Amino acid sequence: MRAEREAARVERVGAPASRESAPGTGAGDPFPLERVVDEDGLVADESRVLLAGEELLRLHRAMVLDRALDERMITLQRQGRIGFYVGAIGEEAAVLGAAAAMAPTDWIFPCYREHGAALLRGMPLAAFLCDLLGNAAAPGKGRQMPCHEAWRPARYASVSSPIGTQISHAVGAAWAARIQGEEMVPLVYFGDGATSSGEFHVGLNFAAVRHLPVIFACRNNGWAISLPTDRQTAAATVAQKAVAYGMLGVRVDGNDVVAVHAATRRARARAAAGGGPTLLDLVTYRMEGHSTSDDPRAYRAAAVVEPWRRRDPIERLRRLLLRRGLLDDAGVERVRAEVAAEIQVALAEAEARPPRPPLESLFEDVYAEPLRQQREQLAELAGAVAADPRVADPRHADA
Amino acid sequence: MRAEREAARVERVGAPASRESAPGTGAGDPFPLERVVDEDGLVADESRVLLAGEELLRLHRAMVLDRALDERMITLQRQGRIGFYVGAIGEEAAVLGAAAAMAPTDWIFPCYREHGAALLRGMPLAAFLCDLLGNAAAPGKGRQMPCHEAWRPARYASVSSPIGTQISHAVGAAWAARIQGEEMVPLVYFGDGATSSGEFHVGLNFAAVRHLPVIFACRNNGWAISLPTDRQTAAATVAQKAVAYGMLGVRVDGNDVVAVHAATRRARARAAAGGGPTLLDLVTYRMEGHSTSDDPRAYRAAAVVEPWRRRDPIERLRRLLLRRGLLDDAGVERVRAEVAAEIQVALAEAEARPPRPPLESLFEDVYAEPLRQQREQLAELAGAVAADPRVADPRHADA
Amino acid sequence: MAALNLLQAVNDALRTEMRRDPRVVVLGEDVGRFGGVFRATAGLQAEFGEERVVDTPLAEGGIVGAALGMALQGLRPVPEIQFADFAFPAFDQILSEVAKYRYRSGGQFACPLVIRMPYGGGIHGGHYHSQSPEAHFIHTAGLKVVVPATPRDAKGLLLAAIRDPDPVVFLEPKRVYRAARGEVPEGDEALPLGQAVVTRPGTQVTVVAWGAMWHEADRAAREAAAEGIDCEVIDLRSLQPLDLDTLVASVDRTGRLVVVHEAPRTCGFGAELVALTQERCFLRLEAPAVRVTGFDTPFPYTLENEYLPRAPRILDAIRRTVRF
Amino acid sequence: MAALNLLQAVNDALRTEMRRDPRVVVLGEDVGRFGGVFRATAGLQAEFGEERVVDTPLAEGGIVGAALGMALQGLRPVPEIQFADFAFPAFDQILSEVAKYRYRSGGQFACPLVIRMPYGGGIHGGHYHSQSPEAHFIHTAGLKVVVPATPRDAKGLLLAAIRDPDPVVFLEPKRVYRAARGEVPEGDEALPLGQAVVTRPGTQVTVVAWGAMWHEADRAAREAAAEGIDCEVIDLRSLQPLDLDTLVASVDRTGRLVVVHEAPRTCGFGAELVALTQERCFLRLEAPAVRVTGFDTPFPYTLENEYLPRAPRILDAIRRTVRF
Ligand SMILES: Cc1ncc(C[n+]2csc(CCOP(=O)(O)OP(=O)(O)O)c2C)c(N)n1
Ligand SMILES: Cc1ncc(C[n+]2csc(CCOP(=O)(O)OP(=O)(O)O)c2C)c(N)n1
Ligand SMILES: [Mg+2]
Ligand SMILES: [Mg+2]
Repeated sequence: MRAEREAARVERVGAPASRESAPGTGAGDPFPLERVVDEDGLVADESRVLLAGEELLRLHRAMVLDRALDERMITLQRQGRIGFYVGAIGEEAAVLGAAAAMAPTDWIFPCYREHGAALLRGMPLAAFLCDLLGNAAAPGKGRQMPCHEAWRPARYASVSSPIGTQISHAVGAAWAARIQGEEMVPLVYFGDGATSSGEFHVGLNFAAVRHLPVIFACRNNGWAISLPTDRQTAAATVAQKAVAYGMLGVRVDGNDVVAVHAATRRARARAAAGGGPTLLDLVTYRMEGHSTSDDPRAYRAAAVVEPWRRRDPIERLRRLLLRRGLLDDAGVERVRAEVAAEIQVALAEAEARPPRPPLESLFEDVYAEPLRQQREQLAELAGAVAADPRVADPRHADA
Repeated sequence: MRAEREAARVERVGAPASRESAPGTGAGDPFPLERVVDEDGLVADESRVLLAGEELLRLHRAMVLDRALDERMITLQRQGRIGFYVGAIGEEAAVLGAAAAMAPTDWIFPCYREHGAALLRGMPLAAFLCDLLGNAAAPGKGRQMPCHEAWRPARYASVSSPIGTQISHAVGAAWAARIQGEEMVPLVYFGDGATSSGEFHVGLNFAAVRHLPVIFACRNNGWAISLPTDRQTAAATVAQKAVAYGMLGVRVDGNDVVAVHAATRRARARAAAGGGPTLLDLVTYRMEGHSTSDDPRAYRAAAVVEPWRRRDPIERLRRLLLRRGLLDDAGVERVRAEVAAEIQVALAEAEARPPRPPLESLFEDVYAEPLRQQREQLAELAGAVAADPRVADPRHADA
Repeated sequence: MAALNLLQAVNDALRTEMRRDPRVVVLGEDVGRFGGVFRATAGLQAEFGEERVVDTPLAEGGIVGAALGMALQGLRPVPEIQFADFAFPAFDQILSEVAKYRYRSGGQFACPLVIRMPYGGGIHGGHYHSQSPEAHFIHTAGLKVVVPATPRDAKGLLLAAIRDPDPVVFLEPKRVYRAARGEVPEGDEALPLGQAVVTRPGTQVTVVAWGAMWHEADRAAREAAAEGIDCEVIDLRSLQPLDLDTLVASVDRTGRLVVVHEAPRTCGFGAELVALTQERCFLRLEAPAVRVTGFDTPFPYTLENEYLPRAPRILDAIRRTVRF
Repeated sequence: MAALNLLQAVNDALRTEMRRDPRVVVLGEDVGRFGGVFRATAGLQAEFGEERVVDTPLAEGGIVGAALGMALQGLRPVPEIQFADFAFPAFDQILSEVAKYRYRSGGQFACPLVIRMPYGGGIHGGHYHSQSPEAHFIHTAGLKVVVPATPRDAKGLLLAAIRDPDPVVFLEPKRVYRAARGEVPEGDEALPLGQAVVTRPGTQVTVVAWGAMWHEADRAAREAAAEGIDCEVIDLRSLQPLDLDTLVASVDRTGRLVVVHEAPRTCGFGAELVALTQERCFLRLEAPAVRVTGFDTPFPYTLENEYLPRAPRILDAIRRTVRF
């Protein structure tokens, strides 16, 4: 029957691919999971490791820092020292493998779990921590929630909460660079949840139809707050969504930093050579709650997370490094200690800054120059504070 | 090289399929163009003609009416008797073949070229014409531009201008019907331009993930005002966009009313049986300007339209009917004459109604009952008209 | 009567109405299994099943658009937008479709539905978890806009909103989701939409507010009383339809008006209230009406308490108005 | 000096600035090969090529989002929204992203860009080709909002908008695209943003308008003069920043205010202007400020001339205000 033939046709591109499954063989599977380093740290095809030892060590350190930072900040949030935190525990390979494959002048358009990439790019840790504290030294001047950093010197764009909005920004930046004759390939991150947004669709379509050099990196971490990916989309893979745009889609083991890096580098080379955009489906897993505001026990059984523990991306890279003799157990410990110290120092530095930006900062940067309203309202607020200091008393907060 | 392998993979699902090309063989082409009746009115596989002679004649008449109506209304617009018109010349098979395959209780969510479907569903022609005139008898009370009709008795939803918004309405209606235990499969129309909208993406994804019975009918007519489809998307077909949702996508010769009908009926049966939604890519062509406001000579060479003249959907059906002896030349003429007379009578009826809805109609239906503002503003307007009749003088319009 | 907080009252209203009316369905991000990020829909999926309490993909436009389609087909959907700040991706559906469907079809179709949104600041949410977009909705004819300040009103007004024939944007002041507690009747009695309530009668100045800011206005009025200034406080509850009679009657008596809202001042609903009262109470006004509002900036993070028009700033405005 | 209509003046400004500044690019639906459905961008693609004058797919959110990305990378994009009514799919990008990018990044990034939109009624466009959404943009801190009424202003203000460091929503009154004709300087001189112009000095009542309604206000003032009423007419030109000084100075002199706009009355910009003047001119006002506006309904088709606040209705309001 014809109807059955058609059903089969969809199956072909949409067969439910388990997110835990071993990498596809490539035969018959249009979007096989690319992997270079297996869970034991073994490499089947050495030619696919494109990173030198030194680079692997640098990535390892960045991932360890990312993890340690997340753990420490979650604690700080519990202690009430910061208001909120959203981390990347378990997703470090996806975040850092992709970022490391880009040129330093390539823009990064982050979602909200990519501060590891900002630090890799050179954002000072203390500056990032000031942003978390929202203090007077915060580069973002304490205007957004924690983890909504921006870092212009590294072309690391401004994190925003609304899901998916950054995607078309990357498309525009690529377009502009082509007009300017600059070789620049933006990397834009987003989650599996974001693939349902209109923004995703619109952005990828623009990029494909203009054949723009953009790398769309989906941190496909299995969850959008409480919604598992299979309730987010009926597509078996995120990679196949590229078909809608006549775009290349590649599915990668997002917990294998070497594979993520290789796929991203390939996509970048292709884009820079005029080959157009790529959608990277980085299959990984959100090990913790969505953020410090979330308690996943309400919707996710602990057991489903278990299998992912042994796929830990940092452990996997460590096994590779140990096997290759690039690092020994003491070295691993040393990295951990260094990173902990780095956080400690930066935290001390950040917490030493005045905790609150000045009143006038409230009215700056709305426009290049404050308009009448901002000037008048600053005066009004200053007057009200003078009349009653409680106007500026943060403790007077609850109803 | 791996990169080449991947490029090939995309080619497989995204090879540029010419919109003028003959139907695919099926081998290797995941989205072959389905056709039943060829341009000479010949049928290769009789088993695929699902329509009885009587139904074919009914569809023929509906298509002839649609065409004659469009032609007449374009003339009326030029004469200044109506303000605007947007028709379906060349797209009658796509519009009517799909509508005819639905059950009478299935909702139709139109775009803006589907008035032929409204009439097929039983909207009186005079009522439609009153809507075009925006007169006192218009079902829409003269509030929207011409061709923005709605017809509740036939579950024909309200046409809206913003592109794509109707798509998720169809999804919601299907969802509701399932909750209510009613077998109802909505048919929603939209253009190739609409496939770029966020609305398209969001709607199809919802339908697929909830496995809802909806038929998404893309009138893929080659143009979105001045933009040809290949600048709208880099995908070779609209059908392949279904892959993104794990949905069935079917590519149909949209100028073959028998094929459109068959594909839609199949999709409906599948949906009603719990098989989920289908995206129909109805490949057709916009023979005229976008609307009476448009002059396609500014962006489209006459020559590109030429090949489509011999693919005229009405001519093709006529050839089939003639071959089958269901109609002869005299019969064809008779249908034309009947239809012309029907339009003439309805037009006279419509033009005999008071040309302007009453003042108070301006303030009705904003809410179920007018609020204070609407009541006060009606009084204010009536007062102003009393003070100066020019307030309600339509001629006092230009600056 | 049970003592509930505002969040529990919302939950109670949804449960009550879903039991009473099988047409009522709830949909949105995380509303099902999880029960909503604020837990407003907690327990509903367990009671009413996965088809009536639906976890949707991440797309607000789709949530509202699907709800509209459901309403056309006869259901009474209650979509949730996780934060009012994320209503913007659904603006085309809300402003172009939901608001205009009845009018544009000549009254053939209607789409009664209630779009619930937690809104407002005071939870350290920064730019995108703090905004008060009511003016956008009020400016759009065809929508009703309701904002409860207390648990009792939250329940009664939400019941009324779901039963209303018109689409309603139901803004829930998340700052007082837990802080506002009070007695809530156990039945299914709705409170009428479009009626403000004078929560504190007074003679010298009328203070108008809604949502979380009503609590601040009330506090400011109590402090003012201690200084000998007698304020009348009005909780509008429904911004569209607006109970203008109550407002005008009050201002005609007091001759002075202070309007409080969290949204930025320029083109906020405060401007409309000032315009309406000067149109209708022109000869009774003894001082310019004063707006105590959020500032014309995006919503900040660290300095959110400076940004919000809390009691001390309202009190300052009350004093200035009385002294004018 | 050449006599141009408003559409030609817009085209002239774009061409002038694209010649002067290679960073300027134009993008939108049908703006390239076709030159725009109103032909505002006619001839630009032929002169500047397909990369600088870009036909985009049908997605307003993508148009604005891409423009933002271009601005970050150093271009000066001028996206076109085909009709202001179709800005809603881009509202998340405009209100959440464009407006807040500078502020939220602590001033690290800016996104200077100009979103051009034909707006307003009077072309028999019904619901979705007639709306005036300026209040939504004015309520959003971070955006500037400019509306020319004449060809000269269209050119001079568009040049200024493109050179401005902040994002500008540039609303073009399509009702007078062709009807408004006048001398337009040939050079590349910009007019400053934020300056209103008193187009007719007068003593008895101030009439404020912008865009197409300025022409109606002017006509009403001329008719009023024939009746012996001396109106001062102000064309605001820039709604954000607002030239409040000019407005206040005028009302302080005349003591009476009539505000005219096409958008629905409730929460329209008229409310803000009334609120601002009563705050600042309280003791000088001799009559309540009156708003002559579109009604609180969706924009109609057949009765659009009844809906629009044309000269006769403005004149009626002027008379009532003067007689108060
Ligand atoms: C437009 C919008 N809607 C809703 C939200 C609330 N929200 C924040 S994160 C999130 C889930 C995102 O999931 P995903 O894209 O998979 O990213 P992840 O958190 O898994 O990295 C939701 C619904 C939002 N921020 N923006
Ligand atoms: C959101 C939105 N943007 C822009 C427009 C203006 N517009 C009207 S029709 C159209 C092209 C639609 O093309 P398509 O979807 O292919 O439908 P067709 O006209 O070819 O049937 C455009 C851009 C609109 N109506 N809505
Ligand atoms: Mg996720
Ligand atoms: Mg088309």
